[in-house]
Amino acid sequence: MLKTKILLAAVAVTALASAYGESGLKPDAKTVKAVWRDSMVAKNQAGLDRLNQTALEKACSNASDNVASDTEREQLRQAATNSVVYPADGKFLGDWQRGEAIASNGKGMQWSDDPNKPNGGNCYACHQMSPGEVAYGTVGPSLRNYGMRGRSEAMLKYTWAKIWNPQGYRVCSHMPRFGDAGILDEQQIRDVMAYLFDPNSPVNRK
Amino acid sequence: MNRNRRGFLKLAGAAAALSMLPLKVLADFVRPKEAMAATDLKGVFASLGNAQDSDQIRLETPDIAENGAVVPVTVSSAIPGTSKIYLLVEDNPNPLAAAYMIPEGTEAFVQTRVKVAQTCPIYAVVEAGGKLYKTSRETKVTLGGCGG
Amino acid sequence: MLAKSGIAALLRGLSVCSLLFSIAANAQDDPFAEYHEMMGDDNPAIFVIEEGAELWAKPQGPKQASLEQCDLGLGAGVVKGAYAQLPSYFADTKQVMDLEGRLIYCMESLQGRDRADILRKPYSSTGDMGTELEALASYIADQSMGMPIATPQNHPAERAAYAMGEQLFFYRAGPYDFSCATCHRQSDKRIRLQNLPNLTVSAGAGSAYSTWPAYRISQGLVRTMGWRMQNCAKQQRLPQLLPGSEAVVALIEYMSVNGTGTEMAAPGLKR
Amino acid sequence: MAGSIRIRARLSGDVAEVKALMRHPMETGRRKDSAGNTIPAHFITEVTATSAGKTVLQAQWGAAVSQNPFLSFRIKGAKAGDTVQVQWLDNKGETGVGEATIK
Repeated sequence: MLKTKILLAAVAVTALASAYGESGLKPDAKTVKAVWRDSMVAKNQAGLDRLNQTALEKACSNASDNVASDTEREQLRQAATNSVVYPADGKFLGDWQRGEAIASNGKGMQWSDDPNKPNGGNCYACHQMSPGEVAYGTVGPSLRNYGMRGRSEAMLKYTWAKIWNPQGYRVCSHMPRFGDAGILDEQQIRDVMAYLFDPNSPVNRK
Repeated sequence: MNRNRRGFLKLAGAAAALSMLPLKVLADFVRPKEAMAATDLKGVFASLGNAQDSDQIRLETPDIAENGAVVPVTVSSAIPGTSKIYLLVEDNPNPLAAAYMIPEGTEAFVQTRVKVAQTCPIYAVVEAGGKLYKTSRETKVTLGGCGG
Repeated sequence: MLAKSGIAALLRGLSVCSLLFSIAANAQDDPFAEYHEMMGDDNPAIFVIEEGAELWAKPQGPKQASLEQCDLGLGAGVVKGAYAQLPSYFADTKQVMDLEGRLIYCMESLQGRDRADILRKPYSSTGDMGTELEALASYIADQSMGMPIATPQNHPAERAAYAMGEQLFFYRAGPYDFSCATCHRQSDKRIRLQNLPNLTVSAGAGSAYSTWPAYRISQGLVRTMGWRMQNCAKQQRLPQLLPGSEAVVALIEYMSVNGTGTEMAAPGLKR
Repeated sequence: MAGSIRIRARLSGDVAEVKALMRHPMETGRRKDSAGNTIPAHFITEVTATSAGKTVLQAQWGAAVSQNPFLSFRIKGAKAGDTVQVQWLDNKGETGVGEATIK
């Protein structure tokens, strides 16, 4: 299988290069996808179907990091808002200690990860949270003392939706759709919510 | 294609090349030898003997190390007659990582890199005039990269 | 970023006192500045470079030939400066090729070795002591040490590879909706404690590109540019990217052209 | 083994700073390979350095010294042109040796 793929890839290189090379034009999305596909092999849980783009991924694949038209942006935002599944029992908060473990765990869905283990949230890759963790990223905003911003029903719902599908607030957001894409399950999101809101969570420690 | 575990030259083959040096180069100067095998700090000090705190030992380690696999450590001692320097990593499976014998004519200074299993104090223990002195410093071991 | 390091460089030139300031300034940007400072410049990649030089000259494969006649773009057997001018278009394959792809091609054509066999394990796993491709890439990269990145954009296929690389760079896909750009379009950001190079601008692309291959301290291994690409795709939750493939070449083309002019400093020394 | 140790020895005043980098996996015996098998312990246990006919440093190492070990030390009363030899011995009985001239 691997061998066939490599041979095909070698052939594809020449064919595609001549197809778009002389034109001097920006390659279209279909060609770009074909190049990704021909350069990859499915490995463990990461199949080639992962190269299929959602409408949102397609609309946000550009240097401007934005959607071309206001109409499309509004459609995508609405679809994301509609995708959010709130907890049926109205319970937004779980166990902050389990939430901390999820926030610290960067594993999940890579072809090198064990698919039988629960995915992590990898929140620390991008966000500051507990003052005790110095190894935090700065790609996203700091979430230190997040719970001090208030614990109203509206705040809980906002945060839940933000974790479930952040595209409902900012289309082309860089944050994964943790609920919508099935990265974290409902209970895991409750636990991460508790990590953000619980007064005893280190996130809210002075 | 992968040259996993490249073979190192076996002792017999190396003998000719090393004729200038004794093969079993060291007397077991760590006394008692159990210190090397001790599984906690208490065990190491039980073997080496007790050490008193000293501000005459300079121990440099980074405050934060990007991972625990390679932590640079520098030790120098201003204690006259320093003859040995030991490096201990408190939470490692065997805390005593390295022991150095410093002969007359060599500065009481060593620099090396050690594995640190998790955030914990690193100790430098110095032997001078038959007595042991120590100092320690904590190095925070954190994740680098994408956290996966 | 550029401004800061420029000031730091100025200060470095002035006096020992200023040197301390520049270290302090860097320490603010990079929490590991002190750690890296203490690591010094003793890069274990020197052993791998040496192995690569031996492997380059070693007769191998059914044809019992060495790679010494391999054309890396500057003519058969020329290794000096070759890496700083890759990827480039090769008339014999009618393709734009990166170093790793070209090395694999030379193993096939000069030594008569089987491509699938070479690709069975191009990169080391944890605990390995290095692969042939890693050693060769280290040796070739070292032969461009100090030379400015000068990836050509003369042939239409080279320009096409750049255009393709740019589109691949912004292509969002997979369960996490990530593209290369998700992490590498902004300056002064970091993931965990690792600074993220902005590959869309010259300074970021240059500093990143010029330091691969690199000895990865945490892995005790030299990692290549192709491995870096494969691992980024893995972290994007995408399938396994193949060395020397069109996507890898195009992405490397995009990065190296953006980094044009930066002096090569590979193999680097990294976390 | 040729190439298993890289040594640099720089003179500053009458003190030579010696830096040695050794090629060795320094396996702890606690790690597993990708197939889940334990990688056997394999680490340097002893290092000795000599210069101008006498021992200038001896070391006993455990598996906690990092992979591709680095060691630096300083010899007093050194002269340019003197040689420094470093030799290691590991738990499998393998050895490595390297030599440099003080500059």
